[in-house]
Amino acid sequence: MPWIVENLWLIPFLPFLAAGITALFTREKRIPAAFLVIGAMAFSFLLSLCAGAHVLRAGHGGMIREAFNFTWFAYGDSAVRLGFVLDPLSAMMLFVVSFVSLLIFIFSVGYMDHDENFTRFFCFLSLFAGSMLALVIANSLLLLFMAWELVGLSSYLLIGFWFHKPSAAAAMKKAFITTRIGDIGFFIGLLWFYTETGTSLFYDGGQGSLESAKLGLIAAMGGITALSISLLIFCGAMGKSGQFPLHVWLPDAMEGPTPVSALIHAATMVAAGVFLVGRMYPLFEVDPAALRTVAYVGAFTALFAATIAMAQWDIKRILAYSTVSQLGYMMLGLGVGGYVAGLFHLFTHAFFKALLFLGSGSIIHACHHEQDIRKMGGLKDRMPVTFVTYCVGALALAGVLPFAGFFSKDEILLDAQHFAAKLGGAASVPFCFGLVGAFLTAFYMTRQVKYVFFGKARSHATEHARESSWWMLGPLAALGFMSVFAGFLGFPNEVLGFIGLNKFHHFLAPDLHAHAPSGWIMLGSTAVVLIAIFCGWKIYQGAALEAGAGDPMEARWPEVFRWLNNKYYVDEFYAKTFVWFTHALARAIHFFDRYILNLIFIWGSAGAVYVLSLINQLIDETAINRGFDGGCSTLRRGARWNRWVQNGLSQHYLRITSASIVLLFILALLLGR
Amino acid sequence: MKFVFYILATWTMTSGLLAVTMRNMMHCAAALIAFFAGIAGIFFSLHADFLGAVQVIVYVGAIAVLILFAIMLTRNLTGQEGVSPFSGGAAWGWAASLAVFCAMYYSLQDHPRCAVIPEASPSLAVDEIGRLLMTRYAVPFEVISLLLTAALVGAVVLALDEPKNKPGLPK
Amino acid sequence: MPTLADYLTLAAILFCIGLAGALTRRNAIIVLVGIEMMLNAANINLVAFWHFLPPATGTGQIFALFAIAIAGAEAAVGLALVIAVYRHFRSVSVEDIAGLKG
Amino acid sequence: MWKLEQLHIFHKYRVEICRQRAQCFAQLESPCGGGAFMYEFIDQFFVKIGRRILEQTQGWDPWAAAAVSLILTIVPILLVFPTIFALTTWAERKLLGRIQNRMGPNRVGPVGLFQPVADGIKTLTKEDIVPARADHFVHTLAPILTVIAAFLALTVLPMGRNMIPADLHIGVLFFFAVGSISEVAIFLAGWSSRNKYSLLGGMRAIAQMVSYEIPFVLSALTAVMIVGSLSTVKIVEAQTLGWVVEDPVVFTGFGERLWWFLERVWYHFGNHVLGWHVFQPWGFFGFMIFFIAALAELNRSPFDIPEAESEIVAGHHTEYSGFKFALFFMAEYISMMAICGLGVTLFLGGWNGPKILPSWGWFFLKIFVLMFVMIWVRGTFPRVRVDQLMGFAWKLLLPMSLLNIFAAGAWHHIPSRPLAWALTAVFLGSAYQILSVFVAGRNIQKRMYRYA
Repeated sequence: MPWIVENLWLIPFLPFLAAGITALFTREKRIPAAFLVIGAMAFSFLLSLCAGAHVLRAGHGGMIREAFNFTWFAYGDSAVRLGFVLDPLSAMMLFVVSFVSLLIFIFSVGYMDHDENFTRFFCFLSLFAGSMLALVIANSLLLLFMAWELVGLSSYLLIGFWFHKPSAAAAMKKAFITTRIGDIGFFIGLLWFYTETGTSLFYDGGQGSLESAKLGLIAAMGGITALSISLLIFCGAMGKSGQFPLHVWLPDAMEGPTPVSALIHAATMVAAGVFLVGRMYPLFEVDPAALRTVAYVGAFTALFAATIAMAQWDIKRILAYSTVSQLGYMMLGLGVGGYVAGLFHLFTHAFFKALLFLGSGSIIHACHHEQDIRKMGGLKDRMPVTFVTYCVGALALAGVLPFAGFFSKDEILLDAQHFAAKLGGAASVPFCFGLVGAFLTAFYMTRQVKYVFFGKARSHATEHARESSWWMLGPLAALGFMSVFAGFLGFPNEVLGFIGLNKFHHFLAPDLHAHAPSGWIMLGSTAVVLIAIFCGWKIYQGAALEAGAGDPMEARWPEVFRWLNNKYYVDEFYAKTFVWFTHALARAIHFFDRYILNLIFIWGSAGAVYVLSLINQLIDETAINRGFDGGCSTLRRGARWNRWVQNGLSQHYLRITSASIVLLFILALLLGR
Repeated sequence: MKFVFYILATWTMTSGLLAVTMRNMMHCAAALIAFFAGIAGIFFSLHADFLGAVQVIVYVGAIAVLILFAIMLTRNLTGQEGVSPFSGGAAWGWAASLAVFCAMYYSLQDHPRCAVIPEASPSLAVDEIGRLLMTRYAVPFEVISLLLTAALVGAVVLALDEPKNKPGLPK
Repeated sequence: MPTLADYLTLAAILFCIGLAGALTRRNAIIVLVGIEMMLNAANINLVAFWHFLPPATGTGQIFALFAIAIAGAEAAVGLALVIAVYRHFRSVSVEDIAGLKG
Repeated sequence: MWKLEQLHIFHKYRVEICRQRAQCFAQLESPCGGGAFMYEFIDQFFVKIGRRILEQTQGWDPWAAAAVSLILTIVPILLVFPTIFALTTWAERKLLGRIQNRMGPNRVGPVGLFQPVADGIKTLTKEDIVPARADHFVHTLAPILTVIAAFLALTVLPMGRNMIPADLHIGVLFFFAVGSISEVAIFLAGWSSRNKYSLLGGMRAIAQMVSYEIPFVLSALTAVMIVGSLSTVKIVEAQTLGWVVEDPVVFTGFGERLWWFLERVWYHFGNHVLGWHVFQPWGFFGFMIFFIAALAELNRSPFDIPEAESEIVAGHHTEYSGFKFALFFMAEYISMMAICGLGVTLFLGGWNGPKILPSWGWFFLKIFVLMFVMIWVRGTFPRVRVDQLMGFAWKLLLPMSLLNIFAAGAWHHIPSRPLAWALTAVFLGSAYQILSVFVAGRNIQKRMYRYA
């Protein structure tokens, strides 16, 4: 077994170790903490590159999948087995997670410069990176679930990093509870899956739960077993990846520091749901209904979140809804059978969304934590580097031709179109939703860029904004580079011979057939995007960018805008139904406990004890006390006679002891002779 | 060698007698230190070097200092004027100790094993002592360490200040 | 060469001096001093037996070592007691500490 | 065929030449040139003189021979160390003067070099004042005891190769045993003066010395544990490494010869320097604890509260004058040298060092360096408070020295040296980090310095 597979555990272990050590640091140890965490991450990144290189080298003409399994502990005949797997999927995720994490760690040095809890922040970040990397390489249901919960925990900690803000505290709780709802389903699904397959390992030399032997068992069972397990697991993915109806936590999670939003709530952790579906793809393929559900949920989320994003004012919230929408795209891609397309979108999205978030972080940092885009404006001259990189990110997100987003989105649309063509009828919904979503994405990104960078500065803070430090710009540039060029990895066949070869496809799934690219879809999506950008450009300029001016859309369709701005009142709906119901139940239980249980048990038992004690007192006073007094006085009379021996002088005792020893000695002599 | 022994014997006996008979407590303590040093010398003369060094460290370095401290803290250096430093019935004490000595001397006199002179004087290296403590005498060693810990805690608790509101306390 | 009897006699004399101190002095600290002296005398015995009587396995020395440790503990606790008593009775005379009531 | 044979013979010849040359170099051992004999002569000069004199006593009465041997041991110590003491007092005053931006003694002799002589004459001729209500006997006894203790401590220090007054197999223990006598002496001095300042000083000294004795001894214990012997000579010898240079078979050219020479220099350096215990994590921490505790044991600044002039005049020697005071003064410096010597012996390789200096030269050089640091510390650090002093000893030094013992044990049991080095270093470093947080807490703030 190659070295890198056996030592794959080092990749998550290093950040964990760094987190552990950093946790012991005092607040003043800022520089050592940053060095330690970034250093550990850099090593993890190098190891991830090694892993990637190993997969690349071994992967010619076939896919490599190597697992390193071991027994954690055994009880009786069964054992809990854990393991790590190195395959193209985990190698790709390792690269993305460690690369983006590394850059964002570096960015954080600049961004969190003035925060007094700098070391705590890095400790949490490192904890997150470790658990995410562990999640990616897990080859066991149990390990996957542990890492899954750990990323949830670190996300919770980081959202509430500024827990003195009530909104942050609320957001952290919301995120935790909402994802927990999904995780319950996930957990039940895991247990069910374990029961059916009898192994916790995914890949175990033919005996793993995701390998054909065991999947064949499940498929042979028939009924809804496979579908149920898949959908239960998908619940977890929905929670983590913010799919409708569990998307509500993700926009609120933007209360955390911006690097956290970029790392966890845009690039990596929220993609864990997509990754999960990708990892479980063989299971989902057993029953087509499961994948179809994924596709519809994804398609709906993609469109739904994109509409909300059009009417938001907070720079980070726009990006958050955009993230939800893009995650929907990935789910859509996976659901319509585009395994590679969905994951490729995950890959490119990680770069440009991290770039956008970091760019917004740079802007927010420069504008003294102002997040309302109505109060920004005209930043393109004051922050040129940020502007350029931000535009690159926005174009990539919108899907304009040479940028990364174009290729991945196009591939998803292509797969959706094939899906529609194959099934017909309602199956064309994903494709249509995807196309409309693409339009809306390009539109709201144009709106945001115009609001932020063009026009005049609309607040005092913005007027004095200055370009950020190189700690922050460096990662922006690196991510910008990736946003431009990462897409070429998925350059479709036959368009340009020399780049040729859909590299990414061959890497991830060489044995899977790729659909031939369709020029019509490329042209169509490009046209849609360009029209959207043009519309956005036209609508948001001139008077619309003046200080105090409302959104032109609001003026035109106030009712619609209000619905969108209030996110379709989903939160309010939840508050009126689920939350209200929970409260009512709690109140009822409280009443029962307090007034009914107390009355019966507490007062009843207290009365019984009181009566018993009265009886006891009677016996005590009459019978026992008198007898004791009599005995004591007898003793006292006897003791008077013994007092002369014990006069209390210690030397007196000692002398008696010495004399006794001599007497005993003499006695022994007399008797012994 | 006899010469060294007699010097040490005279030294320890004299200092010991002074330590228990002198009126001034501080002089008693000084004599006691001399006594301890003499005992260490006896250990050295018996080729128990390690024990001699331990004797100096523990008795001179620790116990003597403790006694000095106790004398200082009780501030009763010479006793009350005109009151004997010996307690009532001290004569009985002298008599008892003399009787004990007579008994002991009688028993060791003419004992056949007392006249043995070893061919080679034994010696015990320090690492051998350590090995014995960790193997054969491991349990007593642990018990002693427990005892010392208990004594430490006990001494601290005993010497702690009593609550201030009790009568008869120094202000 | 001094013989075992010499050392034992010396130890007996020192023991009795210590005993006399413990039996006759009024001051509790000197009583403790006497006890320490007795322990030392006993240690001489142990080491002397180790030195003169084969086999020299080290038992005598180690026993003496334990005795020293115990003496240390005893001195610490004893002197702490003396100080506590002094604080209570304003006296360290053993004759004043005859009653249990304080 | 013949050619091969010829080559073979030629090769044998070359090998022989190189072997001879290598032997010659190996004999030198000192990489800086100079004859090995010369070095040996200087290094063992005093040892040989002593041996010569002892050879003369063969056939004498054994008591007389023993007396000569004793004198040979005692007299050099009584000559050398008081001389160094005199020079040290001068150097300390000079150095403190430089630190405090003044000249220091500069009147008697060149650069004030004879100042100690003048001081000596002055103290000898001064009146010996004894307070009226003092305990005369104890008052006289105390300074004598301290001086005896200080000189006794010197007897177990190996001051050079084969140069040690008494090679006891319990050397380190003996040192501590003797050191504990001086505590009693100081206490007696403080008590017998019948002066509240003296008494306070004595009490403070005892409390401080008892507290710091524990980390002091425990830190020294690590070296004893690793070497497995209480003998100071063995401890010093254990700090020489046994690296051996493999002599090359054939010298092919100047470059190789140079490389070989450099390698020899490096091996020589490694053998005599890198083996010092201070270059190992437990040794480093042990030495640090040892040195800090030594400062406290010696009642030197910043732990000089027993003699704090601004509070209790001069502590236990407030009521001493004239010759008795000089005795105290001398005892203080002699025990300073002794403790530095023990630190050098235990951690700094004793007399080990590259052979550019004789072994005794290295020993005394290291002692001087340590004493210089002590003087430097005195010139720069302010005095600590009593509670700080006690807290430091019990909360930081004691746990640190216990952990250090643990680390030394781990060092002994981990088979791989680099791994042991890394593990113990990380362990001790993080332990120090955590402990220092617990001791200092959040109270440490960055100090603001304002310069005039």
